[in-house]
Amino acid sequence: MKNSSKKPLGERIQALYHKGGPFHKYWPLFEAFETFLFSVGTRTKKAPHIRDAIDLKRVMTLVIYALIPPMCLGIYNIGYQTINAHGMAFSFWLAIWIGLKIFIPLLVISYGVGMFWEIVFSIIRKEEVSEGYLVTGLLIPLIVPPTIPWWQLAVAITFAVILGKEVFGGTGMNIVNVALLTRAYLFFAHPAWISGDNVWIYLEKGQHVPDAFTAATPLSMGAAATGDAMPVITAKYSLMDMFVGLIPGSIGETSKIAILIGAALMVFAGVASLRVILGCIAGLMATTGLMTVLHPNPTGMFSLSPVDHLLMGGFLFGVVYMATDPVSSPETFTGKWVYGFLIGMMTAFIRVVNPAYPEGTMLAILLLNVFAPLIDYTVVRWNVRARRYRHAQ
Amino acid sequence: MHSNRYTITFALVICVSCGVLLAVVAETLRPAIEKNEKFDIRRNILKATGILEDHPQATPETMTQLYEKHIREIVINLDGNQVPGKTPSETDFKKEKELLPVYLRMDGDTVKAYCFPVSGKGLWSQIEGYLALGNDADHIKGITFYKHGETPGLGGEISTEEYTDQFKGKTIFDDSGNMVSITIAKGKIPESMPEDHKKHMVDGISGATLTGKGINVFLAEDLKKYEPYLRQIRKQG
Amino acid sequence: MGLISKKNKRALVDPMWDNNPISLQVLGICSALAVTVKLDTAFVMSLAVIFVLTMSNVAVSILRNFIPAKIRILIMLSVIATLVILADLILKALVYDISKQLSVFVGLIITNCIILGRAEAFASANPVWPSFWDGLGNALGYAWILIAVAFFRELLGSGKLFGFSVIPESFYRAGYDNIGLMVLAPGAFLLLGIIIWVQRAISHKVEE
Amino acid sequence: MAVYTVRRGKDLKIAGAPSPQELKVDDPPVLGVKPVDFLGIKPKLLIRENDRVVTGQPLFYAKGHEKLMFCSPGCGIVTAIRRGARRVITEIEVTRSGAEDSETFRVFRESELANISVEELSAHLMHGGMWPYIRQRPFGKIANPSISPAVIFINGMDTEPLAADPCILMDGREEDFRMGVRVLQEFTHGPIYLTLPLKTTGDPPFAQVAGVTVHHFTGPHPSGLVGTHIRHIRPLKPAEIAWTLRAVHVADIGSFIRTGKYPVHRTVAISGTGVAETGYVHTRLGVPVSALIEHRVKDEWVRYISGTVLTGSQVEKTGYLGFYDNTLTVIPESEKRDFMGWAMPGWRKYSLLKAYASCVNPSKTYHLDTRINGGVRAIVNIGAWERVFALDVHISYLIRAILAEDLEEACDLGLLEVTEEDVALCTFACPSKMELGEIIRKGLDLYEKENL
Repeated sequence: MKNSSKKPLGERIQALYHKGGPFHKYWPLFEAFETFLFSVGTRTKKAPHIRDAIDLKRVMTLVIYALIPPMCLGIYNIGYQTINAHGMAFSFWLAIWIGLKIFIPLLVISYGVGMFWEIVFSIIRKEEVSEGYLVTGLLIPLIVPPTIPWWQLAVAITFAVILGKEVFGGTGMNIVNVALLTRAYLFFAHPAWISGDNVWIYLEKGQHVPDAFTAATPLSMGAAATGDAMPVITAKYSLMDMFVGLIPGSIGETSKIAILIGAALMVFAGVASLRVILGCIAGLMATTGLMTVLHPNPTGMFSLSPVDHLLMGGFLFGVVYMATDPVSSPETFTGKWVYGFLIGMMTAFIRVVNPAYPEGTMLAILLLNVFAPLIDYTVVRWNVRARRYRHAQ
Repeated sequence: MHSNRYTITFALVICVSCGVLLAVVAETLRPAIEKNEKFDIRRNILKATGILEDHPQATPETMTQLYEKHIREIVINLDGNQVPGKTPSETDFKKEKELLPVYLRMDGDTVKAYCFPVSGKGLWSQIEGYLALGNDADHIKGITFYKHGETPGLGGEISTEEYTDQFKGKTIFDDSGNMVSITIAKGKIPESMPEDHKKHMVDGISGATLTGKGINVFLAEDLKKYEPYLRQIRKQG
Repeated sequence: MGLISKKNKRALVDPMWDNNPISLQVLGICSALAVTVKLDTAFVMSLAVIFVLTMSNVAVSILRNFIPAKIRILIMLSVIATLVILADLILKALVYDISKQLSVFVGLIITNCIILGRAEAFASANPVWPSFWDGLGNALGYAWILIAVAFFRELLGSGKLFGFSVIPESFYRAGYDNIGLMVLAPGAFLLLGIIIWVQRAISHKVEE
Repeated sequence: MAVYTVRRGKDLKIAGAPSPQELKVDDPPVLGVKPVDFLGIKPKLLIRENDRVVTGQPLFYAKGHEKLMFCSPGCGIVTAIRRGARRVITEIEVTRSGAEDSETFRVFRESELANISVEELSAHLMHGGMWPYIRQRPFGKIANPSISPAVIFINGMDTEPLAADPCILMDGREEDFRMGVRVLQEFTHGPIYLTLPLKTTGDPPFAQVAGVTVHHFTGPHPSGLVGTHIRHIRPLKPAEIAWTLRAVHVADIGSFIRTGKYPVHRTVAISGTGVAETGYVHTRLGVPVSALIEHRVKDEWVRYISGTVLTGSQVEKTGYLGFYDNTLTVIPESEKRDFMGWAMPGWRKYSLLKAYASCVNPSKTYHLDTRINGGVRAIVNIGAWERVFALDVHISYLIRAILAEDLEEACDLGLLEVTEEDVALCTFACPSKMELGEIIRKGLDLYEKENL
């Protein structure tokens, strides 16, 4: 009566993987697959007797849902940029087709390699396979250039999953965001593939970009500009292009409107911290605004207004989907504000003052990931001190 | 516990014996070290002036011979006139800022190339190298960057021969005789660029625009210093 | 057992694995980061350290009964400094190119904690012969890690070993690319971390 | 007099709140006492099976505290002493027989209280089985009689889901309550606080009593928990003890002093979606579950909870209502497994996050069952705990400190301000399905062990 919902066959298969069964070693694998199909039906044993319907799988799923808008526009944009570069006749479906042809292999590699390591390590540790990689796996193809060689991506994911996460103890223990670490690895290991000026347009083997066509991202145009940067950039891409996302860039980062839709969904659902997002934006706008005002003769990156900064590069994407990563960001509410503000500030500094990297979001988030525990520590100590002070009264 | 006297004596003995040991060794090895230092500079000059290219089988010993046979070292002033009686190895160019070294490649009696050091800031580091111009003091014979700390894979590519070979045959004076130096383009040189611009340009390294920018700046500055000298040669030529 | 007693053998072998100065005591990693971009520099650096460490251990051990305790460290440093300058001079005379690439790092052997550490911890309390083996052992322990790191850094970062290309051109044509990260200092950190990880995993298994 | 507004927290939208109607039940033929209701007490039996006992007669005392008695809720024969794992006594069953006979205790008049020493008074309460009603913070256990409380909190509100309304429980007990407060006054020089919900209809009649300071709380659960009240009204200093009592229990103490009889009357709310009709019944202390739910359960597979869904304890149908509880909650059990539940919209799923489609209808109430709804995972803090946690404690760091058994750090972070009921809502909301209450109790137990 109690277990009427379970099928006898399922139970028999399950028994193979239980303790003593021949495949017990692979129980994590089985559990992962089984809970993928059916939610767990276990009951509470003591108070509280009821539980929220949320679980980690659902949290991750929500983030994935929120990633769908930037993903769709990104796929379309790859096609759009490629067609433009080749001077082909434009058609919507062609753009989608080209986009899918580029995106799907990256996605398959990302999930394939990442889940492989995830499962290997949970079998070694005899733990259940965690859902942590579900989001990372989708984030990775969205933050790399469409042209990235597949083998490099696979090596980078291996590196990031093992050295960024598994050595620290797996999901929930990593100190930096795994997707960003993948990108950082590519950035430093194969810089020519990820920071060049012409790498963002996809070409078939043997094809060359027509010479008149340069596909520099707005940010690198801004960095190269010698005078007021905005007219140079808007001559090529209108603000609307940048907002909608029809500019070169990493697959997911270009469309600001799609990112904002995703952000709204995550903040509404409560899986992303609005504090972090607002903190980041405030930090970027305050710092860039101040730099423009204080600079006697703003040219190049100095001449970009805070709003321009928001529209360019991967800032918004990084902030919404990666700075808010609950594992690598501070847990205290005050800490989240501080962390966000500092990310914005660091991004501004790297973008504007540093001559080498036009984009600073990735480095800023990684840096603040490392400092997140310190920020939290300070906030928590504050609380402890307040408690002591109260006692002294 | 030892007495103070013993302590001081002991310290003195150790210091003196260490000092003597070092002095002896340093003195013994000095000729070899100096030879090495000289050789290091020479090899770069040989490379820039294209002599190594002509003698691919050169060993360290033959290199010294080659250098002595082919290279003449002179010192010039900012007006472009040779300063007699001075040699680069005995001149401190940091102190005597008005003096400049030039290394001439001589094939027999004819000057085949004019070589001089170039250096300046790249993106991250001080870049040092030698630039050699052909006997017309216009076409580039060769260039080397032997010391730098640029990003490996990006700016670091400047020291590879595949990259420096591009410079060969480019010119630093334009058709009307103005010195325009040589420019590293941002990315590839666009096909649409007019030919008379192209001959003063080389392809940039994708993703290393700023290293290229740095090199452009110091090449122009260094060439400016040698301009009077080069103009004299052109007049004579 | 002839040439080398059991105790001396332990002094020689212990620092290679169980008590490795780099991977277990995490000493001297500054130079391990700086000189391991290429195998030849790592190799020459290793030789220099072997020379300095062995000789300083021997010298300190000879002097151990005469050194006044008050100026113990001072004397040891003078001995080590002398040896380091000696090594630097010899390198400049024999392998100028490499010594140029090693630049200050040969000089910085003076500050390498391993050298003074062994002099203070071992040589100043042990006879000459064991001190020699201890110095050699620690230097070799340092050397193999340095060379291992350099091996991977040069192979992965430049596709070369001892300056010779070992990765066939066809690989590059097929899309392979050197891992630039390995040429940067963090690459050495990562490799060092992995070596420590692997070593501890193995030692742990042995203990179990 | 102050009004405190609690912002962080949540009133769960569960169907099955007790309707104010009165339900009729038969007089229960058997009664039960469960020593496990008393946290940290090791019972030493004073009776054996088949002994005859009268109401108020001590059944057992606490090991180490010979004077601390636990009394029989009725008059009859001890028909069973049941033991659980490791021979822990779980239930003492008294089958009622014969005329209602009761132990008689000394009756005090109000004027007499001033002349009696604190020791005598506490001995009197302990002997009469009243002392267990007085619990203390920190630890949330029966108060230590040798430490005078710095402050006493009387809780006149209950914000837990489907809980009995204290106003109904206190109906007509003003006199008892007044006397109870009078007794408590003897024990402390500090203030006595009475906390009440902020209602537009004004305070209930029992609040008009001398000797207490009334504070009002408004906002979602846990605005009704005593931990929240302490945090807002008067946080404790080190080594300070606060006594915490529920208003009904104060009234019981008052009644005991006034009448000299062990008070056995209980008003119990029957709630939850597992019963056909909800409401209040007048019955006795130690009433069996079966007597309360007769003919009222609609589903076959349900869970009986003595207390509320957040903090109550599971009892069998053959078991008894707990000593402290005034609510019996019945909710359906389920082990149903949803197909690809993680990807579906989830129109019927209840979550404090707006993670399911059901969030479009915020006024909907839910029939929650006993499923955990997910697998246990590592802590991934998306702020789910913090959103519903009302104390000035960094809960996630406190939990980590306890898990690392770093007690000093845990105390710095406020371990002693928390008991499991304060984190029950966090456990409910946790997406990693951690059992926070268990962890907090483990920390408190460790602390007690190391500091005693």
